[in-house]
Amino acid sequence: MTTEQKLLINNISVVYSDVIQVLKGVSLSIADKQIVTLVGSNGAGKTTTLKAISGLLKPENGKVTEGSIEFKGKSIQNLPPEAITRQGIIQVLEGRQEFKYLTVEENLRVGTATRFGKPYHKDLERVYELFPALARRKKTLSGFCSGGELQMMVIGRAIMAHPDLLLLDEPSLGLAPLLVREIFRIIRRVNVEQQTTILVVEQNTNMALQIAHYGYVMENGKIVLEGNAEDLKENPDVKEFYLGTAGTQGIKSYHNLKSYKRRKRWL
Amino acid sequence: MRKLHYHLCGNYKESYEEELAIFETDFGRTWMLIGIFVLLVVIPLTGSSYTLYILNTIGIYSIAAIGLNLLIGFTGQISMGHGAFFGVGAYAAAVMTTRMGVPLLIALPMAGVFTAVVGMLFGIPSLRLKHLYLTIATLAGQFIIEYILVQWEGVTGGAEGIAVSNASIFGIELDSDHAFFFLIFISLIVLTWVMVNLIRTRFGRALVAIRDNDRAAEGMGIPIFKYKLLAFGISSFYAGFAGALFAFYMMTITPEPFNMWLSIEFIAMIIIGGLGSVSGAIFGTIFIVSLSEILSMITEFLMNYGSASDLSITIAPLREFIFGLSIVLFIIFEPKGLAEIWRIVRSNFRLWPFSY
Amino acid sequence: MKTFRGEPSIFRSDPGHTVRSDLELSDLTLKFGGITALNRINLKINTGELVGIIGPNGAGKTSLLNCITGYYKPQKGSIVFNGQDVTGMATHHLTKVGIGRTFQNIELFSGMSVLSNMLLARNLHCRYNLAKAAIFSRSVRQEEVHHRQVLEELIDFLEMQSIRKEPVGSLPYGMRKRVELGRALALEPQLLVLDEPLAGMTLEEKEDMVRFLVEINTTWKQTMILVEHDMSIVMGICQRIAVLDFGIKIAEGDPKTVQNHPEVIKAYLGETALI
Amino acid sequence: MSFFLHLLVNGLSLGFLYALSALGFVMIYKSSSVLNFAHGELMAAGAFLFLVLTTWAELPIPLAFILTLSGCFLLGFVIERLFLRPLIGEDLIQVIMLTVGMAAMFKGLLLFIFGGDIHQYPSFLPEAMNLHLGIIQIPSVYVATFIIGILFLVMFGFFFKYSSQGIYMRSVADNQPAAMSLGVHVRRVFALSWAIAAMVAAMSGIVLGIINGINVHELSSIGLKVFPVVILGGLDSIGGAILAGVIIGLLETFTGGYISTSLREIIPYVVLVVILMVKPYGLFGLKEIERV
Repeated sequence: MTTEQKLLINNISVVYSDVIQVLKGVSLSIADKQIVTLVGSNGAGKTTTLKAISGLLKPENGKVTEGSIEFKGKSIQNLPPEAITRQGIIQVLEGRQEFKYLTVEENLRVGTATRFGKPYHKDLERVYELFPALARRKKTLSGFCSGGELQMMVIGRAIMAHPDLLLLDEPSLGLAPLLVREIFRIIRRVNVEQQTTILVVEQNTNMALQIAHYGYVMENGKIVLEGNAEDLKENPDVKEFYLGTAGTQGIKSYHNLKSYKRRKRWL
Repeated sequence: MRKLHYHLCGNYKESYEEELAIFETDFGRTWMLIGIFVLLVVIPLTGSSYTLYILNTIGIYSIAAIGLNLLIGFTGQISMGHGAFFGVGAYAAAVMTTRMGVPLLIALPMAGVFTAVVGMLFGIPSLRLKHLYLTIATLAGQFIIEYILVQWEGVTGGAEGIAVSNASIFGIELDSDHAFFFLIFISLIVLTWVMVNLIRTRFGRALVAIRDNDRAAEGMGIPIFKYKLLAFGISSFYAGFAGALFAFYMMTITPEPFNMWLSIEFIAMIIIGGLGSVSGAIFGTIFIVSLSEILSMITEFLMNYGSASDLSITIAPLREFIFGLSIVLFIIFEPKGLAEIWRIVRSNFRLWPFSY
Repeated sequence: MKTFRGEPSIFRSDPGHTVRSDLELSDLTLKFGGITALNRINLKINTGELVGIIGPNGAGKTSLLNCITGYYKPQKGSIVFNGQDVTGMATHHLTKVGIGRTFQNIELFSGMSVLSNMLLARNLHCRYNLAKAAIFSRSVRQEEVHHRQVLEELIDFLEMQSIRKEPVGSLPYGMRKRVELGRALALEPQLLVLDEPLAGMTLEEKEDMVRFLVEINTTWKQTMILVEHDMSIVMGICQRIAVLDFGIKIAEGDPKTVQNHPEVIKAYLGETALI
Repeated sequence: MSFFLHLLVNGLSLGFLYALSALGFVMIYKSSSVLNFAHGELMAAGAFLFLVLTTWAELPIPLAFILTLSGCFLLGFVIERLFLRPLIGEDLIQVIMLTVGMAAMFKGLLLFIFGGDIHQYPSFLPEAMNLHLGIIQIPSVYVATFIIGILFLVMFGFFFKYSSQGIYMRSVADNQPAAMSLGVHVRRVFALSWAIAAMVAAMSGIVLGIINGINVHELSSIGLKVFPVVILGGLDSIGGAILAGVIIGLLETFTGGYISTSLREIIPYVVLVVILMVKPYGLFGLKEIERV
């Protein structure tokens, strides 16, 4: 690749509570100003990879035991989350982790934690411009907001931090089709307009590969496939296991699903 | 013939029934029988009066702690009123025997039932209160009951207390630590067995479900409030039963010992023992009772042999300090409690001498 | 249809006779926090049907389910289940009446094993009382064994044999959703309410789950309400679909009708049909 | 009539005292959801530190005051670091029990050093602060308590509502992992809240000492009085703590004055239970938001 590498993960292993090994030698790299996506089954270790980058493994008693994680050439593995966020890596957690008892605007203000003391009003305006729905709900306790509003809010909250590398964990989880497209459009916009590098973990492989430049497929704690998004979309395995046949045949008949299936080749 | 199981090194079970057993191995069951034999035969024959006094105290408090564990450890409702409930049981038993001439064997369970009713009454706020709000409401209950015990002189004898008439079963006077030992420990064994049974049936499961996730429990058809009240009721029954034993054993009772500090000690027992573990509650009680006994022995020693009388007065607060310190250290270094330590020790022992 | 997997006895409790399960919502209205979450909803679900409810986030789908399962009390309107007015009834009571559910954000008992989670659902069907439980009498033992057998059949059916003793907290997301389905089935509900049972699953996991749902519905005639965002699945398996937007039912009908309904396309599906 | 006014003034000032003690308590709860049983002992620690500095070391009052507050600020840090931090992530009840153990430790230590007697501060408040309202005379300490109480209310109110740091603190209590992911320094927030709480506790300990003299037993029992106050107000509400403090102060003095002195001790708890049955999250506490 010709572009500069922003993040380089080299052969890392992650172990929880000193016994449970979740990642077994994962390597991946993210080029500057690109969107990279990480797809794969539940339990494959995608979220763990994100947490290894953002330092959030620590509170869960997890540790990077081998390998290295380099951000802009500096090693960051096993640093505490405060130190990592300060360097500009912000993770949006899975499942809309809102602050229930804070209003939408206060939630957004928590995003300024790494930039404490700097003015933030412009950023607020920008977030409201990206997500007009949030502007209308400014003063509402976020505990009373709908799932869609919350997802916008947590992404907006991360944008408030001016991230250098934005880690998104399943941004489309439980969202309606229209909203899924909306969210991905905004992710793309943030990438283009603010030159933010983004790593997105997604179950909706179809959408993810549409906006991403590069993609990785992960199974059982290992990277099993990687390539440009266009190439991945054409890969027969990816098609069968992650994209489904919906794209080619329309709705397939779920009444004729067989009890046995072709197994993934790489397992 | 069924094969005897010495220890588990695989899943041998051939029927679902075997999974319901308390002891997984015949070995464990044998050990328990040996334990009960030692407890009920060897100890009373060899133990001194002082040893038995300590054991009796442990036995009585264990019963209350096991009950409280159901409420806190299993149901997740923190009660700071169990010291008072213990007192209610003691007074109920005392009033029943002295004023109404109820025999001991009836007074004990009746005191338990009466306390269960009182406990359920103070459990009513759990209908609407959660977490810390409920905790403080039970603390309010503690103070209110203490107040009633002191002020309702016509029944409780006020600060003077009540002298309990001689305890006897079928005409046999219980007048020694040895005699009480049997009463207390047979009660403890039976009540422990009942608790273990309750926990492994639908009632125990429902309570744990309420602790883990009350909304989901409701969705599984469990009437939460009813079960919370049940937990308050059962745990207060245990507290009341233990309190009644305490009243008979002590012969005179005053409101003083049933204060907030007793409630806190009960909680300390189950935390140090291990929340949600029946045997843990007993371990915790042994720890707390022994600790305060050792501490008072040390202060007594210093008081007697300290050169200046001033010293003894200044030494006394150190007892509180050390008590607090040991609780703090315990929680910091072994938050899962003695039951966890016991589990680790046992699993190391299980494969001895071939561990690893 | 013949399957090689176990045929759970709970589905065959009354051979040849399908369990009646008719739900009728009329004029259901729910307000909270100053907004009208549901506005005069009318909906009928007939015995044996699999009805899908779709709509944008915040449209009131989950609120509707919460009314049906008693978590919310509607201000107006009525819910009639099998001829009995159950409006405003407490959740645990509704479960007894025969309405079981799964939750959007997985509400399992995280500290317990898969088996204990499912055993809990059997509480409804336990007959023994406190006194018998205290002494663990013979009848208690027999009943517990019976429930265990029922669950094992269910575990076979849902292909969860390998995880039955695992604590649910350690399971991957897709498996947890399956455990939740198992737990709801163990209630033996007449009406099964599923809140986004496929969200966050990979294609493979979704296919497994759909296979179960379809079999439960077609072979065992289980009546179901399904809230789900995956359109290809909803359109593929539901007999009837209702669409909500801002608390109002904007469309109802078979998948074809709904799919081509202009309002539905505008509010929910978007111009380019399916993803 | 004058008896009534007398009770009113006493009740109000007692109430403000309760409110002041409750503030530090709410501070800890708001940022780390810990129910602190050692609050009374923290107050005592501050009060005795002030005593040592003024009477034994004979420092000038303002200097002693500043030294006490900063000393207790440090003490809060140390307590958090030594005792609370290892417990991050443990059950609520373990944390509660830990503060109970801490309370016993502090109490034992203070009794060991200072004994159970009453100690007096040298008097230093200016006479001019005494207020005369008709027949009623309000002593200067009460006026000072009142002013401090209002000051703290406004300060903390603004701090939590509008300042970024205040919002970060609330975010930590609300959802720790999320706060962490956004770069909020969670451990620092905990340490800071304990430090501030210990400082506020010291302040209320000193004020109490000026009025009644200081005594370990009394201060530690005031620490327990904080519970009905904060619960009545709603655990996380500063305004609620002030209002509830005043309500309970008035309730106590009027019950003591008109009904019976023995009932006085118990009446706050009775009222508490009654009010909680109607309003389960106290007067102003945040209602738990549950989504199914």
